[in-house]
Amino acid sequence: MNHYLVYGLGGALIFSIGVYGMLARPHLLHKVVAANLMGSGVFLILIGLGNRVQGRPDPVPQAMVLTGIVVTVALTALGLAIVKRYYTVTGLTTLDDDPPETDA
Amino acid sequence: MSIAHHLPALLVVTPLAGAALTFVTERRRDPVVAVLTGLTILGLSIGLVIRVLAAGPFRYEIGSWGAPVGIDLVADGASALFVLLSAVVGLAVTVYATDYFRGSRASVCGHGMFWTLWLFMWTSLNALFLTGDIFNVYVCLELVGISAVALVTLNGGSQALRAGARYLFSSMLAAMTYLLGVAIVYSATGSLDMGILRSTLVSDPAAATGLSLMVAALLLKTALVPAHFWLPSAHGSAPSPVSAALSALVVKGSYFAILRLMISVAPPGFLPGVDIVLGVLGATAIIWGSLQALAQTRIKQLVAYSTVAQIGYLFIVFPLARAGTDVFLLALGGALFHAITHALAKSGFFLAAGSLASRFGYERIDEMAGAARSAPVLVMTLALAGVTMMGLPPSGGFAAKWMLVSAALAAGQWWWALVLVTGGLLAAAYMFRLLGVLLRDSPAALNPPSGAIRTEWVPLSLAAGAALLVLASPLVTELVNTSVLVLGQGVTP
Amino acid sequence: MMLVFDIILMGVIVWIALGSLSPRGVYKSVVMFVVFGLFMALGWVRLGAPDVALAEAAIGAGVTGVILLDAAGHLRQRTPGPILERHVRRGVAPLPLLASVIVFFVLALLVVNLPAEADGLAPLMTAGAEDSGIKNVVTAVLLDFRGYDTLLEIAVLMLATVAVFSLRDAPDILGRRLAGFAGPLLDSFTRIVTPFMLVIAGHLVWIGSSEPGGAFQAGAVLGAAGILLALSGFASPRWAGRRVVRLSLTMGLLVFIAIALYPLFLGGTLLQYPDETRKTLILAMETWLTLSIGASLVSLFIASASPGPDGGVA
Amino acid sequence: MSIQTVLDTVSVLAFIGSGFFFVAGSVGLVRFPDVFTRLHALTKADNLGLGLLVVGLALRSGSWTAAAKLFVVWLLIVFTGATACHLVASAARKKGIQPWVRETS
Repeated sequence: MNHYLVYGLGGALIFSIGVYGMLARPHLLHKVVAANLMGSGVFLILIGLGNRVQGRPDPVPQAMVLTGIVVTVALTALGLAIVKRYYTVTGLTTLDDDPPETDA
Repeated sequence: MSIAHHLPALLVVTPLAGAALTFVTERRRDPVVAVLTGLTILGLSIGLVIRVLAAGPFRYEIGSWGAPVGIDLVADGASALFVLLSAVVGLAVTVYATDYFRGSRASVCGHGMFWTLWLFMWTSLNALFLTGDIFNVYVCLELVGISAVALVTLNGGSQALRAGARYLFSSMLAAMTYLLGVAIVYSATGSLDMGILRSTLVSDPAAATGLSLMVAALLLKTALVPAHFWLPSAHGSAPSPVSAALSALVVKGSYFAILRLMISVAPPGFLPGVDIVLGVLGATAIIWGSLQALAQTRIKQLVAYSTVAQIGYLFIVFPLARAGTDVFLLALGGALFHAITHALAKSGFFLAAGSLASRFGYERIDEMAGAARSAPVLVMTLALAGVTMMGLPPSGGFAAKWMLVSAALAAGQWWWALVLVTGGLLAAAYMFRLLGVLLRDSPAALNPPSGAIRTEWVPLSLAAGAALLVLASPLVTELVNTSVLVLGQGVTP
Repeated sequence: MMLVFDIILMGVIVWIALGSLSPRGVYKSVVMFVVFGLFMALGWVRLGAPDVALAEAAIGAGVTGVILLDAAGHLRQRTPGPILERHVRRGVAPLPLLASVIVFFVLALLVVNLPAEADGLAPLMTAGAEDSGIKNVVTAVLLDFRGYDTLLEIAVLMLATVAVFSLRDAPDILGRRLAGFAGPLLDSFTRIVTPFMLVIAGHLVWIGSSEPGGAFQAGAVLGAAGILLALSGFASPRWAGRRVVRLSLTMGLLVFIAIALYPLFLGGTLLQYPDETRKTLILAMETWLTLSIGASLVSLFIASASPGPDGGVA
Repeated sequence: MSIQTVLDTVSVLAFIGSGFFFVAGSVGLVRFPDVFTRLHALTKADNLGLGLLVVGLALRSGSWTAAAKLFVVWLLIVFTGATACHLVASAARKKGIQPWVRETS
């Protein structure tokens, strides 16, 4: 059981924690954090499994993860902007209850 | 290397450059830049269709590194067809938007950004239709997702923001699951290019699970029934040119990615049972979506649920792939033909419904009685588009459904044909209900047409195009025969 | 021995991930998430991915942490209606728990019995990187072999910035001066550290082709410097004006498109840098990319930064 | 007792020292009553712990450039820590948090 399995399984665990957070937590900020956790989980699996050959890490998963990190920060920035705007307009921090009808 | 060879690259870079330019230039000149970019893309896409028909499908090696090391763009019949479709519908939406965002709406702070967001969406659609690399599909899906969410939340109202938030979280979930699938497939097979995957994939449970994860994520993006919860509110509360583009093009983008994965990448029998599941979900989408559309009281919600139903038709093609190549090609022709007619008819329908709603000032159907007398062109457009979506004989919609039904019967799976016919009847039900209200001869209080005449003839030309598309069916069948095959040995049973 | 360290590190990372979803408070979970990002950077170093460690620390923990903290601050600050945090459910929701346990078992099963010695595209890439003269293989893959991915990725970053612009309250928040935490200590700190950060950003771009570094990491450091200036009230974006800010945001993409199309006139395909000018072209592109990435990250912060009660950044 | 073993023993001692100060800082964070004393514990103990860590690493790195880089890193962190501590303390004061005072029994 060399170290790539530790990170691969850790990534799988973090991805499923992210799935739990996305489904179970109603607060929108928790959902954004959960999405980032899912992303980090996938990245861990990607680079973890890219290290199966000792001493020669595979550069392609690293390039994919670099692209993934930038895309995830873009998604998070948009998500937070929408959450804050929704809070300013309706005062709600979750999607469960219906907002008052205010079409700006 | 002739200019024609660079068409796929130019088709992605042109809208990208247009988007960057509209962000830098004066806001006044943005519509002009957008329309010019649209015209260039239309020309390039017509060139691509001619090139594919003449010289057959081809691969474009970016940086000429070749498949395993670099990324390849793939231009075959199906992708050329969808690129041309997005060019036609895109140009129509752009022309309509030049008026929609001109009047009082231009003051709303977000609307200045419409043109840049719209051209970014156009880039992502062309890139998604042309890419041959599964990780590149992920980046394109992100581009589509972010531009679509930004366009839905453009008016900033509480409904639009709520729909945008739900749309964003479902596309985040889909994107992460898709990337997980790519991670598993790459770790199992060691390659990212679709052509190489097709030739190296043999019955490998890990890669099969990865591929199923990717298809499942794309189902969420295509809003196939169990995963359609985000679509009605998103398409309903977006500005009408945006909802036209969403229903006509964005949903087809992720469907095309599923087509690539299921047909061009997975060899027959590699994903046991998945095609049946897709067929069953498609059938439930047709029935359930049409029933929901029947129950809607607002015109945009009705059209959005009709999209949920019409998407179902596209998934009937997967179980028919078991019945051999020629039956499958007939079914695929029917599905692509349906995708095109639905795109044209639905975008025309949404734009006309948007103009009508802005003329009335509200969207409740039963308060729009007697609209025909004072807005004849708009109601005629709605009727023409409705006829096509119902699939009544002379229209393109009929030809598509006819091809699908005959393929289903030829494959001996008659139950799909039954579902298709009931779907057509249900579509007729909710269309006639809407048209009945609009054609009632009670006086309707309409404010005078504020927009330019293009808010009327653009939707009309789209709906007319959808109806007359039956004339173009030989072109479609020809393109379909040159599609998907370039990636693998064809679909033998 | 190092295996024990890996297991402990992964245990800590998973523990912090659980902590970052604790239902108690949003602030607590945001802070835990930033700590999670930093430990992930440590994980990337252990996995032999220094480029990713740099990016994770700067972008994953840094910028994401800043905008999350800003959002958490905004959501607590003004509660217009009487709606408070009544949605905080204690305990564990059964259905999502079942879903995540199933997902974990499927993934664990997959990860464990994937072939042990597969090295994917590594040999091809390292061979290719030698003759292309870029010693850092990851930068070679990112900007040369799979440069098309990076082109679309820069489009994603710029698109997100435009999207956040289209959502903000004030029509032109960039024009408003951000009153930071006026204070002598922060001003002198900024005055000393900012040039230091600019030098580091330039250094990261320059060594990007041979050592861990490159446009994204340098852009993140540049973005951090910009956020620091914005927070300390130095960078009053009014001097930037609308056009300069937009130009700096798009120059990276425009230069990338120009360099991508340039080979088409020499008979090559998209992004096929001619061999003799490959390094200079990539370096020129990386510098403009760094400027645009830095500008995008700063704009994402400023545009989404909610104006505090005194007009300053909350 | 070659120079190498001296360096190694000194660096190991430095590591032990830094470990001790880090632990002291964390205990301070947990045990101290209010935000000001906790800030005090954190910035003082952790900076010293990090300093010893840098000394240990510099001795083991064996090259002056690496030692210089480590020293600059330590300088930056000390500088950042001090500023951050000042900002948190002034924010706390603005919020009106009174420093903890021992009741004279």
